[in-house]
Amino acid sequence: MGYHVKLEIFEGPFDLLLHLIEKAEVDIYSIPIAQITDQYLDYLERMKKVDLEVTSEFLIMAATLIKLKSAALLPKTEKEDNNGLQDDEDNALKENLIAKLVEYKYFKEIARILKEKEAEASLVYYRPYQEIHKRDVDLSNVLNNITLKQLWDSFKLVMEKSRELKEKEEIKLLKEEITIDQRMNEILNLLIKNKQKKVSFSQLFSLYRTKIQTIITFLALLELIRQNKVSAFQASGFGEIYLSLKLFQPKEDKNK
Amino acid sequence: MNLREAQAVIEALLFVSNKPVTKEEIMKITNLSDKEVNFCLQNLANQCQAEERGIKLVKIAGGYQLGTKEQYAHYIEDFISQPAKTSLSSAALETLAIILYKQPITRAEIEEIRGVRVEKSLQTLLEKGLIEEVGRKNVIGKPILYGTTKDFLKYFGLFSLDELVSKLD
Amino acid sequence: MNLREAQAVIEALLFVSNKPVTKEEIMKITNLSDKEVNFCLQNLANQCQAEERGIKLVKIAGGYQLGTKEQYAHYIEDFISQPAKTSLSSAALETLAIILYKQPITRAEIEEIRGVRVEKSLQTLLEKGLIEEVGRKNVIGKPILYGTTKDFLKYFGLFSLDELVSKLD
Repeated sequence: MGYHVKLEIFEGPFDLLLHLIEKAEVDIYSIPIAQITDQYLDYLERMKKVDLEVTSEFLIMAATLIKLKSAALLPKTEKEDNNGLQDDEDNALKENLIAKLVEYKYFKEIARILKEKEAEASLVYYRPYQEIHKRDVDLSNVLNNITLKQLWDSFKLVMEKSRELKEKEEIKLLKEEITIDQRMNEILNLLIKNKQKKVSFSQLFSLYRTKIQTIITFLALLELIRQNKVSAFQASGFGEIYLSLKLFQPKEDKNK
Repeated sequence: MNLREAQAVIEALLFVSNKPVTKEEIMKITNLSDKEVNFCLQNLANQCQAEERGIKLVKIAGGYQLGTKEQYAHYIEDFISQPAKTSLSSAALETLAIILYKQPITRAEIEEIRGVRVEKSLQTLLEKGLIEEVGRKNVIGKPILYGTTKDFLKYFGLFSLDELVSKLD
Repeated sequence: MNLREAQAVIEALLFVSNKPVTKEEIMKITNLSDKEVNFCLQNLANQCQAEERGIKLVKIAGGYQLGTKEQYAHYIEDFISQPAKTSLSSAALETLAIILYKQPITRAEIEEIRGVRVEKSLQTLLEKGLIEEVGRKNVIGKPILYGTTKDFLKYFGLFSLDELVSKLD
């Protein structure tokens, strides 16, 4: 199996999804959800391995795909128990996703044409700006209605925006500190430290407030379950779900 | 003024301008008819096609401008010791494509289509003068509406938007 | 490259330059001999003499430059004295506001504040005579410092920058 160190950069979740669909040579309208979801998650995993930023948008799409995939995997009878309500919702979700993909594909094509035009146009050079134009410049024409007050207001606004921009960047850095791998370790540690090696689903998620934190935690949990390290148990329908440690492997062993 | 002289005046006007000149401007300055200007422009364009000419007549952004032929771009880049012009990122191009066809459009609406945040792209496009604020949408929060500028056509070497639409079909 | 193409390259180079280009510069860019460059320049000059050409080759200040023919000067004066109606984009206005209140300031410093590249805005403001280069900052790379022009202050009835603060109160 080839290991690609250099990954193609995608312009967002739709871009990546579109690429997977094209690679699978299927029609947008009949996406094999299960297959595409696995490939999508696999790609995110590889992005993390080469230290590419997996932004929240990619994770939100991952959550959507996982929802669609799990809905598709549920036995038909269970779905019918809810008078087909859940089924309708999932269908709407899928249709909405497809409609967005179709629209996105259209604009991607226009962007491609623009890129060609840009390349052609960039080869033509025009006459440079010359002093001759400045000689007769009447500033009242350029500054027709602008007052000093407006310039001052604009200055204050721009400095304010600049401050906000910098603050936002700081917050963003904080958000990106946690990867799915790290969160997986955190969950394992939480379970190990717990006397009963057990924690409730709601307890776990109460630790995380933001959308992105919740998504990362959920993805980390799914991965732990897949790796057979954690199991989920529900005593009764709609009852609390408990997560328990299934297999305890010291870190040293895992890496050998 | 005979038509040969008229053509000379037009060449001189286009030569001193660093932006496209419209047919109307040419007619106003030269006192020539629409038909005469067309004839001169056509002649000028034909003569520029000769192998020994390095410039050509470009129909761009609703007007006419003289520009250098594509095949000599690298000599010019050497000469003005300037690296080849930087191109827009795919992210910025996608954002621009959406604004072009959906204008006027808000940031949130663009983000809905692209599935990612577009703040950075919008800043780049605004700074490059390819888009501008065209108003506010009459919904809660009064978000800014964006549209493309006249420089948009210039940047992509287009005469009008119709040209782009026809390329798509 | 044949001599006809060589002539085309020379025309393109002269076209994009706003100052005289020396024969040595042409030889360096085109890899042509002195004799070949002379031949091309002579040919270019001859062809410009045709009645339908509005530009000519001028030998000036130790180099060569393209310029418009004298007899069409009044058309060009008419043309360039037409006021440009273009108003400032909000991007340019923001850059202007920063320069006004933070001058002298370098491009990098403005970009730090605005979070985007401001090349285009600076170019516009320079072209419109609102700002100018006022010196170089004494740091690595000696970047250009920008400030507002005298005309700009005069437009707002100011004699010096110190008055700017008092006008605010």
